Amino acid sequence: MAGAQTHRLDKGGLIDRSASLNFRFDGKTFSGFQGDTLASALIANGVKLVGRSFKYHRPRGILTSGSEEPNALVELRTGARREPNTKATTAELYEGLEAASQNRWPSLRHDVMSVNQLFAPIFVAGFYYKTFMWPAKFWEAIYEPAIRRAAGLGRAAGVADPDHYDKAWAHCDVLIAGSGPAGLAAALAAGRSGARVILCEEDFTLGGRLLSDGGTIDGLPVAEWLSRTLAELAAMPDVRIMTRTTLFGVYDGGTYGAIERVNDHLPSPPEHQVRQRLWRIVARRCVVAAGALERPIVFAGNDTPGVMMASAMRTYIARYAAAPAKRIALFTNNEDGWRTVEAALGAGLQIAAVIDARPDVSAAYRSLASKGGFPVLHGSVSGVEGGKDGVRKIAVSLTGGARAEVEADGLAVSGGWNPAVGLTSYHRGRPKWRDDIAAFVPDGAPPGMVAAGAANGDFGLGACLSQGFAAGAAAAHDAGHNGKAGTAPVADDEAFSLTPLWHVAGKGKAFVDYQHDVTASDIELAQREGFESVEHLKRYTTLGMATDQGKTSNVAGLAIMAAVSGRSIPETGTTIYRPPYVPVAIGAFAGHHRDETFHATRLTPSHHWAAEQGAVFVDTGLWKRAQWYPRAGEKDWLESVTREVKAVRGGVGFCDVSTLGKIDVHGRDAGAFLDRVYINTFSNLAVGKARYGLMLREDGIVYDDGTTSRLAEDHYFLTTTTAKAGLVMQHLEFCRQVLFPELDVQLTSVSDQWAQFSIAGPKTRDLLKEIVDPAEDLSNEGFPFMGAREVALRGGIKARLFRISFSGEMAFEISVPARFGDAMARNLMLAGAPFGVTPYGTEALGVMRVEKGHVAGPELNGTTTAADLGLGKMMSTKKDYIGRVMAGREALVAPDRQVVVGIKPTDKARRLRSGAHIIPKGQIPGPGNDQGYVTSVCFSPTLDQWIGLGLVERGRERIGEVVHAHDPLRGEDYDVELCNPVFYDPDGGRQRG
Amino acid sequence: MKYSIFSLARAALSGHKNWQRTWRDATPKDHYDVVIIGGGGHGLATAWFLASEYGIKNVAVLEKGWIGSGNAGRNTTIIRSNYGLPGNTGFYELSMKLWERMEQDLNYNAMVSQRGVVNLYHSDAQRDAYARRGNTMRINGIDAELLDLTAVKKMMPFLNFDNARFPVQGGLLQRRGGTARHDAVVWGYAHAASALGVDIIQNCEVTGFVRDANGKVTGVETSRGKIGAGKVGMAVAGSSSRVAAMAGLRLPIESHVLQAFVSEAIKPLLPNVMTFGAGHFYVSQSDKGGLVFGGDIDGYNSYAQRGNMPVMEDVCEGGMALMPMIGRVRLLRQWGGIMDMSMDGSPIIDKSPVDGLYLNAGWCYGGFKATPGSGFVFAHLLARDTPHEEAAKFRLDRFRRGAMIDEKGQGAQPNLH
Amino acid sequence: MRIVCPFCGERELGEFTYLGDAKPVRPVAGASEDEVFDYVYLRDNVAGATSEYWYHGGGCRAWLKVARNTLTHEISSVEPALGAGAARVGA
Amino acid sequence: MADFSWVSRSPLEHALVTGTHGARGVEAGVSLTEIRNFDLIQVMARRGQAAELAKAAMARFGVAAPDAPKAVQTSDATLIWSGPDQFFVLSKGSKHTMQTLAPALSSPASLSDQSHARALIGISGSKARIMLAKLSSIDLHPEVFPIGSAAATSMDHTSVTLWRGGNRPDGQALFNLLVFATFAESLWHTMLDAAAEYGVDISHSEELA
Repeated sequence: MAGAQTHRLDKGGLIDRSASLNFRFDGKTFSGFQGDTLASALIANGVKLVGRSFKYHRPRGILTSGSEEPNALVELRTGARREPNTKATTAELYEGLEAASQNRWPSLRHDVMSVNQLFAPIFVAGFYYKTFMWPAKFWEAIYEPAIRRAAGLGRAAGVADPDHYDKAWAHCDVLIAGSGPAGLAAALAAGRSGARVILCEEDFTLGGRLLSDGGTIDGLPVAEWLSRTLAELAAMPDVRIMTRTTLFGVYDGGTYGAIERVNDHLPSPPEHQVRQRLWRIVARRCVVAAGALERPIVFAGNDTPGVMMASAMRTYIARYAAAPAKRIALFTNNEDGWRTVEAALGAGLQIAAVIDARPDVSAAYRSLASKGGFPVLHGSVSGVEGGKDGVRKIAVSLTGGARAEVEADGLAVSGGWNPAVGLTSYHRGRPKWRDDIAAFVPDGAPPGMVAAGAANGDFGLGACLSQGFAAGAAAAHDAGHNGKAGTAPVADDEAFSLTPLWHVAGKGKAFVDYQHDVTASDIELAQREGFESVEHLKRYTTLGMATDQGKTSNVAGLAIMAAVSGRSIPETGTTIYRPPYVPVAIGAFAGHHRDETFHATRLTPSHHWAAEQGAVFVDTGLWKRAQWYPRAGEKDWLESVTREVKAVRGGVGFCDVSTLGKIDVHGRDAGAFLDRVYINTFSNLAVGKARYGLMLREDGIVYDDGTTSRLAEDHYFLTTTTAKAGLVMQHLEFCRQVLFPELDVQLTSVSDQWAQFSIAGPKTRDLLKEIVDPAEDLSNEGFPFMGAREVALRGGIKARLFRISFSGEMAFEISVPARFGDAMARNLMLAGAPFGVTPYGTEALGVMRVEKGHVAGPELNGTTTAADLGLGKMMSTKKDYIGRVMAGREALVAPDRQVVVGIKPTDKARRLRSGAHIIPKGQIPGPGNDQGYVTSVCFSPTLDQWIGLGLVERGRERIGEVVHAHDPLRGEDYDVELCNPVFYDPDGGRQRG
Repeated sequence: MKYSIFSLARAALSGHKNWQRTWRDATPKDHYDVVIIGGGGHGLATAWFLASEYGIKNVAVLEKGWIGSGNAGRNTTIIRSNYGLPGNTGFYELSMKLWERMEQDLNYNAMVSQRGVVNLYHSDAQRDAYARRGNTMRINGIDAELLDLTAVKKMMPFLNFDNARFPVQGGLLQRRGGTARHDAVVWGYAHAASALGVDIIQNCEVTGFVRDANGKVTGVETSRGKIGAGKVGMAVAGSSSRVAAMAGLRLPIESHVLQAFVSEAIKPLLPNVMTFGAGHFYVSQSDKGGLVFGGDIDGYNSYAQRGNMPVMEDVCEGGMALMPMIGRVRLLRQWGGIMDMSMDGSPIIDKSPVDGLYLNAGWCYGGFKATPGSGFVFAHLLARDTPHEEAAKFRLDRFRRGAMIDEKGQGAQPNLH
Repeated sequence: MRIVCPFCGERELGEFTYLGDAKPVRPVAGASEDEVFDYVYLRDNVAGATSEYWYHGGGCRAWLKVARNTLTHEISSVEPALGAGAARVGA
Repeated sequence: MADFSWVSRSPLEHALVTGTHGARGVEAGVSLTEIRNFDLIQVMARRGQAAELAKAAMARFGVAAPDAPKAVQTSDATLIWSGPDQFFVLSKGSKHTMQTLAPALSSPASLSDQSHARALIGISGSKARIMLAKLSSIDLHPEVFPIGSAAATSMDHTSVTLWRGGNRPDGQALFNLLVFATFAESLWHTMLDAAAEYGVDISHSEELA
């Protein structure tokens, strides 16, 4: 059974006392209520020690009540859902929640690594740069592993995240960050004006500080005003309120990033639902009403559990009815901190004392003190006595030098407030300093964005409402909406008098960055060593680099740096603010793009037929292509592929080649256009003919190749390689629209319109005769090599037939409209059955192209010229074309270039491997004699040995030379002969036959 | 001040009151033998090698902001020498060898951690390309291993082997690759160079070149006044075009934004550096515990030092595809640097067409790993007026001659390198 | 970044592909190696206002000339390339 | 020698399973209907021929072809803008084919048959817009994307043509999507994933409504 909620207040709070929830922290069971955060529930149970710090493993308690929390980080959930570094202050309580403290061993109370504190005199900022250098090998072996184990915070699950994420877009006129008084007022004004509004609130309840601080708006108690306002907003159809949603970044063109924690408040997401959703919000205007963060004061012992931000303390009391302490002292330098005293007294808690660093305290609070019977001490806290179990005693240096002690079990601290300037500064804006509040405020913002209320440095409730309202109305107006906004909500402004105080000198460690254990003396040391720039300071000490992104530490840190370096705070400046505003799960940025849905999948028209045949598929770009079709009894891929090759060479086979890019080139100037993009000429291609074409990039290097046919006077059908299909389309559109706009050319991708099959082998014509209308003449005369025309098929559909060959066999490629692709495969099987037709995959295709010496991807590698590929003769000298001039540069026409050549091991039993390098025979391999490499290999069933292509220095002059294939990666060295790359039917008789 | 465990212990006893500045805060003199523009890793390393290897100590490094404020301070800290083309291979290995002795050279712990770099492959074609590259490395005396699937599984059992869109088939491993603490590299060179007499001058922006009647550069105009120089070297990657324009030069370079990311610190999860071969993602884990990762450049010219969401998403998609265990790890910080993207993806270290002005530019996104090597060969060029043999192919005129060093084969399209 | 395609309206960055500076003009046929080299390789690489080619490949496939500031990413104007929408020019 | 049967197979034939998908016990928030039998011809004006094409199209269809991102309903076809100087003619199968359109349009325009290059999906339901917001970056608010709006855009990095047809009889908006055939199955699965939480009603129809 759960322990009693010893620190739960009897009444009040926005918790649902009828919904009790059990949870576990470090294995111990507690109970809380619906509406609690893990932090508030721990507080209600009297838990003070919740974590250990990064470097010194110091015991730490809860410091804040929001996403700026540096200390109270836990591993939330267990198993595959374990989430390290989760802020207890924002984690919503649910039934069965499990959390564990982190960065401690064996337990939170007894952490062995806390011995680090003993070495604290050595472990100062930057100490590791000065040591661990000897002996050099010890770094990876000894020092670094030890440092790595000690560092880090929580443990990641280490197994795949079982939850789903998605991403979505939203659009609005006015985007509002924050649902405090300024945000709600902005939403009211913008919504009433007729604008489309999205309001994002990171909390699960709307209201911001209104939920904790109370007050009166429009003469109504805050709670009542809040419910009326929310009802009014809910009634506006174009106002969308998103809770549990943090606006974390602003990108160009009014695009904002937000993270919605859709189901983090449940043990796991319901079926079909995501854990979190990433929003890309497009907004014409944005009102940042993200409020301000109360800042600590740096003093010795300020990290003792029980020391808490004053505003957080009253949040726990007022909103969660949980008492962080029963006898509370307040250390403040401003008027606002006193509100915690009011809240505590109102909840029946004891005030031990108020330590106020200001010379004066207002009369109202002075009388509150006398009524409450607690002293007001003018001075500063100089030390804290206590430990794991919290604060016991507080040492005070009184103004004038005397000392005092205060007994208390909790210390509320208020050093003033820092506007949340993150969002407004993410476009590398630097905020400006305002002396009256001793804080940085936004100085400009990304286009379309404005800060209002506390986020703009105006902390009073009245100011927040009026500023927020005005900002919302103006934003709506700018977005073109001029409906009646009505009047702004009205409230009084509280007094805010502050005397800046950053650091109280004293004995003992005084923390600036709690999580990273950066102390005031670390900052002094950094200054001494020349790391005076705030960026150097950050990097040298790690100040502000913890999971709270410096929200509680940065300003104090640079104020201390300013003091020790004799500069003003604005002169010292801030570091660059970087998104995201709160840490965001990597899974959310990925959305559904993981596992098999990482990228889209393209399927060929005959895919499901091939799958029925048991094809093995290979990923080629986004495509799944049939790689080979294994048959029962075949022992490996090589056996299957060899069978397929033999079947083609000896009979007939077919292969789906629909993945080739296909482009319709129309227009009066289509031929002239192609002449400019190909190195060879197409304007003189006869209708009904196909031609192989090669295109270069403008730098003279080969870009792509393919066969292009002329189907009509003003219509060419261009094919590209599978890999370059989209890029060639883009390139051709560039040529058409930018380079040669004077030409009449229209381009359309028809890649998906046509299912295209290569049918190859000596019995191709026999097969085709079965399937093509008998009226079509397929004879060598009626349909010669490189012919291309439309034909009718039996059964009444039309196809395009191209007499082209990649395999070197008598071959055709046939195209049918894609929805007939599946039927085509089945019909080819049917028609070819008498001839032993064999479907073949990309491997067999590859084998035959290597046998035939055709270049492909490994040779078209972005560094080869047409001449390197043996295609230099195709380069027309009679016309201008893309890449012509640059192709003539001296190094691209040098005689010692690596060019395509055939390669075969002298030992026929030897396997050749791609990536082996070519070294002259008898030489020791070295950079000076590395003459090229093997680009493509295959086992050639035709030659009964491994063969390949390579790029070899002066290769074509060296046909017949025996060289060395050097493959140290695989421990192989063997002799190979450089040979004609066309291993098979070099005269081309078979494809023309 | 010599750093050692003893000096640290002594300092601890005195409350660390006796530490001196890591580098002297110099005020500019009227004239230096060599002025280096750019107080990043490359500029400072150049200065140190000029002083330590070439005996040229009357050197100033001018930095417009704080040292290391450019790409030296915003990168993903990876070091490796796994390049495949002549020109790059030897140079990056020279650099790797200098990394291996850096800390002893500089008396500064830059946390050079040789914990291995694995480039994963997902197709036969990619394997073949890595085989080619790995063999080039071996031929050049560089360590390289081709891992099969079993070896990858053993080394990185947490990758997605079960239901990946593009299953991992293996990888190319360079065990000597790894990471280094980027800021410490800058501070280490500053520390050591300053000790040899080099003036490191921060908050000193170069606003123009001083030229004599023949057009020779004889100094620089700066925000802290005119500074004379025997030679001026620029090492301002990201801003090379801007600085070169002051001398009337146009370069084969575009400036692009590259984003990088770090997660919250977590206990050790990733043993080595790895790159995904089927998407844009590479990652390592810092000693502090954060996953440091990145992907492709945003793809458009930019000096804004910040990027946009599509690339951020693309990178995280790659990460999740490769290892879905990082789904619940949170991205903590995102930043962007300006890359000097050259027209072939390889750097330029050469005399410029303007007498007296020397270029060190075009590092694309590979500048960090090159830091010591770049400093070494640039110092050589500045001292001897001839290129170091390992940088002999990084000439500016290689584009005109057609002798590009194009590892990716993308041609004169910088955003594709 | 969002680009207002003159044909489609405002669209998100992911629909577009960047090519580069729109200032260099492809030399006419017969130009020297030096001229073409300049066109292919040398860039002003301006920090500030530039004009660039972008391709709306994820949309209407128009090539666009985008006036953009490389320091701020702000876009001041977008116009179609000469041959995008060429059906409307005089034949 | 048997005549071969040429069974037309939709790119979604394998993936599409009629019935319900995703969340149960709720009224399906998204309805997905594949239309299988249609003709789709891309019409691209030749250089300088925009005015002639407009005239020819008016003569052929009785309405002006769209010259902005719109979809125009004619008595027997939908004309959908697909880019500068071009539009699609979508009709019931065999209604407007290459053969029937060429005489009227091929002088001022080039025609390209895309009937097999796309899958056509109708998307409706009370959650259609919110589901589409997961896939589409464009603003589908009724005032921004009213009936007759069209867009050449991308979903999940895949090029699509999206337009809003007339409302369904129950008053709900209907979005029509043309997706490249080889991407169709992949995008279909993505769409089902996106829609699962709302409950999906899946069907197909041979004929264009």
